Amino acid sequence: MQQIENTTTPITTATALDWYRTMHRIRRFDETIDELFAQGKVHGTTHLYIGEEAVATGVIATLEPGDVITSTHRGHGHNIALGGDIQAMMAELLGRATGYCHGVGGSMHIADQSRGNLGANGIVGAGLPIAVGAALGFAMRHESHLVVAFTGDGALNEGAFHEAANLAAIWRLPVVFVVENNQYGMSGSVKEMFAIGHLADRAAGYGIPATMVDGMDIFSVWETASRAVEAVRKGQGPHLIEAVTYRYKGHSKSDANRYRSRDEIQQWRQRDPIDHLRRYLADQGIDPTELDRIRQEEVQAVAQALQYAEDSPWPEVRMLDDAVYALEEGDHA
Amino acid sequence: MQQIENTTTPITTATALDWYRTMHRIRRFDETIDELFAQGKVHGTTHLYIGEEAVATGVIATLEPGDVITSTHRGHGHNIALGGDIQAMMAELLGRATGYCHGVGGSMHIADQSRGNLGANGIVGAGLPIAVGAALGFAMRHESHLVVAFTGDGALNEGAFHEAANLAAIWRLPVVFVVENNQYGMSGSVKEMFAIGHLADRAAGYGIPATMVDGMDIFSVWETASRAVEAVRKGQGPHLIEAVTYRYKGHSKSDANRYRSRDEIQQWRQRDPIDHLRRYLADQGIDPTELDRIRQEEVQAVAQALQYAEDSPWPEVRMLDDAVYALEEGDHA
Amino acid sequence: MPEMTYAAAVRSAMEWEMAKDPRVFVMGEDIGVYGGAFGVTMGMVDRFGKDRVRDTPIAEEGIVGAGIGAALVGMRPIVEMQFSDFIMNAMDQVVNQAAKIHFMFGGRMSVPLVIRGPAGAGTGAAAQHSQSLEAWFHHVPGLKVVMPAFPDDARGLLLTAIRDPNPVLFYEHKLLYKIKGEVTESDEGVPLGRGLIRRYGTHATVVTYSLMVHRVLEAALQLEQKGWDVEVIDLRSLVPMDIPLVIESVKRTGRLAICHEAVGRGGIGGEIAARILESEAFDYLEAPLLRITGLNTPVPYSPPLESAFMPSVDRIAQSLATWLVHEGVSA
Amino acid sequence: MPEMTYAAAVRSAMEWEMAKDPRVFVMGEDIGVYGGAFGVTMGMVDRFGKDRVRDTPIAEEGIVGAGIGAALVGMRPIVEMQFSDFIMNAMDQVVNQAAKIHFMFGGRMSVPLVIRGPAGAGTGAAAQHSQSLEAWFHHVPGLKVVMPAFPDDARGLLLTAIRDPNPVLFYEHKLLYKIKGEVTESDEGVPLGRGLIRRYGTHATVVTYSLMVHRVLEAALQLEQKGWDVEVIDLRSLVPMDIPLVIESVKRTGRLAICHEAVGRGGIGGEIAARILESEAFDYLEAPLLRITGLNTPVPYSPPLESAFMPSVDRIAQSLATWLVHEGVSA
Ligand SMILES: Cc1ncc(C[n+]2csc(CCOP(=O)(O)OP(=O)(O)O)c2C)c(N)n1
Ligand SMILES: Cc1ncc(C[n+]2csc(CCOP(=O)(O)OP(=O)(O)O)c2C)c(N)n1
Ligand SMILES: [Mg+2]
Ligand SMILES: [Mg+2]
Repeated sequence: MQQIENTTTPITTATALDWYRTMHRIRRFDETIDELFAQGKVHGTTHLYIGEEAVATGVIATLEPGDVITSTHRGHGHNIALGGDIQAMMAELLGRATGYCHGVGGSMHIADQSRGNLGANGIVGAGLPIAVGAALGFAMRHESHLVVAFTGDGALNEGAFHEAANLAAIWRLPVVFVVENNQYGMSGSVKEMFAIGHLADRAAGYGIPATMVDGMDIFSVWETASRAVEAVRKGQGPHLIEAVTYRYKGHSKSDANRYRSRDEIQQWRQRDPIDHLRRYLADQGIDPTELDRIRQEEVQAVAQALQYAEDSPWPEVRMLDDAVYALEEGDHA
Repeated sequence: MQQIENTTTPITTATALDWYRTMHRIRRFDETIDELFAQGKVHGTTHLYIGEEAVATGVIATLEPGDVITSTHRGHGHNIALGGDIQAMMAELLGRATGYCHGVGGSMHIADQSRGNLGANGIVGAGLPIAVGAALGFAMRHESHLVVAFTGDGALNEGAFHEAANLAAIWRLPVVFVVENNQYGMSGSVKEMFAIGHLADRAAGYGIPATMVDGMDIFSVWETASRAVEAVRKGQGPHLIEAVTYRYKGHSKSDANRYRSRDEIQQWRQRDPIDHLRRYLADQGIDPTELDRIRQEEVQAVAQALQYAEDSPWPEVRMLDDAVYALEEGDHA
Repeated sequence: MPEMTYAAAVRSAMEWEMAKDPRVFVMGEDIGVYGGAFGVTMGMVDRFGKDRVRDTPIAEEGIVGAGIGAALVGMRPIVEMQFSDFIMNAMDQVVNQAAKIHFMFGGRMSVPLVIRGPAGAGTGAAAQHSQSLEAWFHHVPGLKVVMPAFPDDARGLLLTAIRDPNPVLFYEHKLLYKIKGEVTESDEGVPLGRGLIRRYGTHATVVTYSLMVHRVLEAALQLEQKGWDVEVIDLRSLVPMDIPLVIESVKRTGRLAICHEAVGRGGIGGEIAARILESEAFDYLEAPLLRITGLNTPVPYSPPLESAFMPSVDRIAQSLATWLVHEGVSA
Repeated sequence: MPEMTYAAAVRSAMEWEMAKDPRVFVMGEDIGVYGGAFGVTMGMVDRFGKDRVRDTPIAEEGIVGAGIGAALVGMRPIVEMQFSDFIMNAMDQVVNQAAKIHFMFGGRMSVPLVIRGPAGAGTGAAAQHSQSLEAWFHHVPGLKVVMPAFPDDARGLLLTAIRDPNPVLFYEHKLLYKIKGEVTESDEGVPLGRGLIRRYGTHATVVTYSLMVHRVLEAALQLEQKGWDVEVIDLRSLVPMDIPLVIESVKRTGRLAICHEAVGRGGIGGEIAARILESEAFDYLEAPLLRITGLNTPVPYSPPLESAFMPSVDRIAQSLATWLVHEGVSA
């Protein structure tokens, strides 16, 4: 297992500004969702990506058209980083007909196949074998696409991870497993739920190379992911990245945070990934007002998305009649 | 991962003779089953332990009263090594009312709770979480018993293994996982189904210490198991043993052995675990006729068991009426 | 008698047995300090410690299997599925192991294990967190299935389930957790396999269980306004199921309706219908069967869709009314 | 038309589609050189190579999930469960993923996946290797379920299943693999959702599928000797199910019997009964329902017990005769 930290990388300022924008979009989107729940405007539950923005943003920046991802219950950030449509996302969260899934899916079931998102998943770990299957499809067709399988730390203890990892390894499939180690699976601390020092240590048991990276530093994430993606695309088989990160908010809307301390949260917040990138950009001589403007634009964009969603119609009940079985294969959007 | 081979051990001749007897009993029992199938006298299927006798015999020799095991589809050897009743086993295989399970279970469902066998299992890997639970029970009651969880190599790729291993590790439970690596899971070679050099390498991913051992050499098996059992009983948490062995016969009764060569089988047969022990005993000055006598006694005992089984009545259909639900907890034999 | 919520009643049963019987313990995801996703185990870890109120990794197959193993060596585990849907990850352990061990090993072993957790829709949790899967398990010999509708039954049936030497699936409906009722904190369990007539009536028998008991009773009040009097049976446990009670009732009313939230196709309504159709009650049947059930779709997220999925009081009342009118039952 | 076994017919359908459509491939445990536990895929690896006839580790959840993922990127995988019982290890992938993906994501994706394998008892494989679990899956919206009884249907229905954009469970009965029948090796699939009247009769309708079709037909011959004429419907696919055909038949015969091997309690017989009881056929029903099913036990090992578990020709004939006599149907 290698460990990479804060390496200097050949990132252009334009790219870094893009990331800055994406991370703000993710954060603002999820802050807005948080508020909506607090106001009782959304039903169901949701899992916010706030604090973890550098992971999705940095990893997805390394992908090429045709690559795909599988996402998780904490999936808004992944879809936004992929360039997903925040209006359709917001509408989905509000259960509207204009949502990604016409309101059928909600927060945990957003997918955007057109951009390579094979789907968020309400079942912990369940996306991993699916990711492996997508990679198998690419490999069988001799395409050079690869799959990024996002997963939480907690999901690593599900049998699904195990079976997926082994399949990917023995068939040398183009999968990058990205473990978003945010220290907890709901209330279960990685310290209690694993008897190993680093989650990345688990990969060796499958013959999968692994790298641990500071998930609060988008440059490290990007660099690590780039190397992994390069190796995987060359046909060297799967790779596992453990991105060490933190979720600022409760696990879901109903979390009282009884299992961790305010102090701990505070300490991690001091390593905020957006602040980190902002400092870098400032060092590069970018005017702070320019950075504020970007943030402001994203605040606006999310507000517009919310407006769009609120103005959107509810789905009609009769849409359910034909919604269960596909009539033909593929995209029926 | 440590590797132990052929260490000299403080085994008394009496003990070694016991092992010799047990290994012959196992072999003769399964040879008899093989013949019965060939003759069409048994229906269903069966998985023979021939070639792997040193593993069950050596490992189980290290156990104490109160310890328990979980067994597999290839479980005859485990139950015999535990001192199980071969009459009741044979009767079970023949589907008779006098069988361990009154004929309800057959080859894949032999259990003998009174001797600590929590059950063979027709589902690959399924015994492993059960083993962990038994160990949890012991630990919660502060008993010093431990659990040996037998498993095949193929089973290591099931999610059940993964979840069981992690639970045992984080709760430091008294479980010894004994991987009977007989090179194949049905037709799947470990070389193709794993991307790691040794199966024991997988244990580190859970924080479980592991040892690899020559499973054709009962002394090595016994010594390795003794050390593992000692550590586990001291509360040091689980241990994994990979016993490298080989099954001489087909996977089950319907195997044409298309996936391996005669040569390979022949080479392994030359390392026969019973021959190995016999040579040792001969070196210790045991008269070969004494050894032949032991073998002969076991041949006889198995023949008697077969006679017993064949003379036993079939179960009555009405026994099914009350067979599904327990009326009270525990042993209802 | 103290009033308590359904969730508190479930907790009360667990605490009662744990205080009394050292073999009983609970394990599951986030049941310790977190108190469980629905707060059912809240505070229990403070009283009984982390050993007996055991947080587990996210590994349903592992923890159900561990429950079985612990049961086999003499413990009486209660395993919580955080959402009952997640039992799919443990299906082999539940069905091939827990349910069959007693039978398969010739009666030599038993598996006194309770698997409990929240079922059902209505909270916007969408397709993978809202299912009612009881039909699967009532099809599996060796399992018992319990689905109480009221706090007192929740407590009494859970006491009995914990004491049962067999594996019992105990489903709590998410929307019931907050309802309140009087509950006696006694040692007396409610026997499995006894339904209750929650309301007497003459025009039809409506068989139901869990959350739908409440909705059917409300619908029955609406019908009463219109002059119809339906009898409402709360099955309480599905395996064993109190079919004699249903037969008796149908013989009196001549009409059978069944209401459950689970998907209609292949739901437990079919089994109930078949049991009646093959019984002596057949001769008393004056009308076709009426099933009022969840739609034949996964559970959708959006509030109007999710509401449409579940039988609502209005849908139930309207379906019953239409049926009774069609059958010419004069109100 | 060539005669071929049921197993060969299944193979023929796979080979046909694989030759025609490069997206189709098979994966499963020991399906390559070994040829599958029941020889169904024998020789296929020689023709199509290890890539498209892919041996997998023992990891049902992984391989079903991999099938889903491959389907999502445009492949058409066929996943073999070595014994259909093992699908329990993949339940989440089948039910929470494959079945729901199309619906849950608003119709944007589809999962053209076939999961096939041997079901049923009769080979002495005991409780964990002999189950008939179709009732579970017909309760899951989003899945289709097919259970052919004859080689030609096996081939034709499998062609259709592979071409279907939805996940299809395709159950082959172990005891059918060796039966022979005439099979046209054409490109024409058999549509899902169309039952067949395998025998016309007037005294009762017997609805069945899979292995039991054969036993019911034999039993019908026995009854014929005694002067009774029963109609036998082979459903062929359970989802979609040809209920109109059953309704029509029951309207003619006035009596409904259902025969399946699966455990009776909660079996598919309940759903069929309910569908009839709630249909216009209700008014034509002259007799109580008769269900002839597997016992309400796990499948036992010993030959006399296993035989008793499964409906035999004699049990079927006797049950039908007793029922007809009881109902005063003159032979
Ligand atoms: C199979 C399954 N078990 C449990 C849950 C409930 N649950 C949802 S998210 C979660 C925690 C997941 O932890 P992790 O994988 O670390 O992801 P994180 O939430 O930290 O991003 C749990 C227990 C679930 N959705 N699916
Ligand atoms: C869940 C499950 N999948 C597949 C099988 C079929 N099967 C029975 S034994 C076996 C091979 C097991 O291999 P291994 O664990 O190495 O044990 P061995 O037979 O070599 O002793 C297979 C595939 C099964 N019984 N259960
Ligand atoms: Mg986490
Ligand atoms: Mg093996």
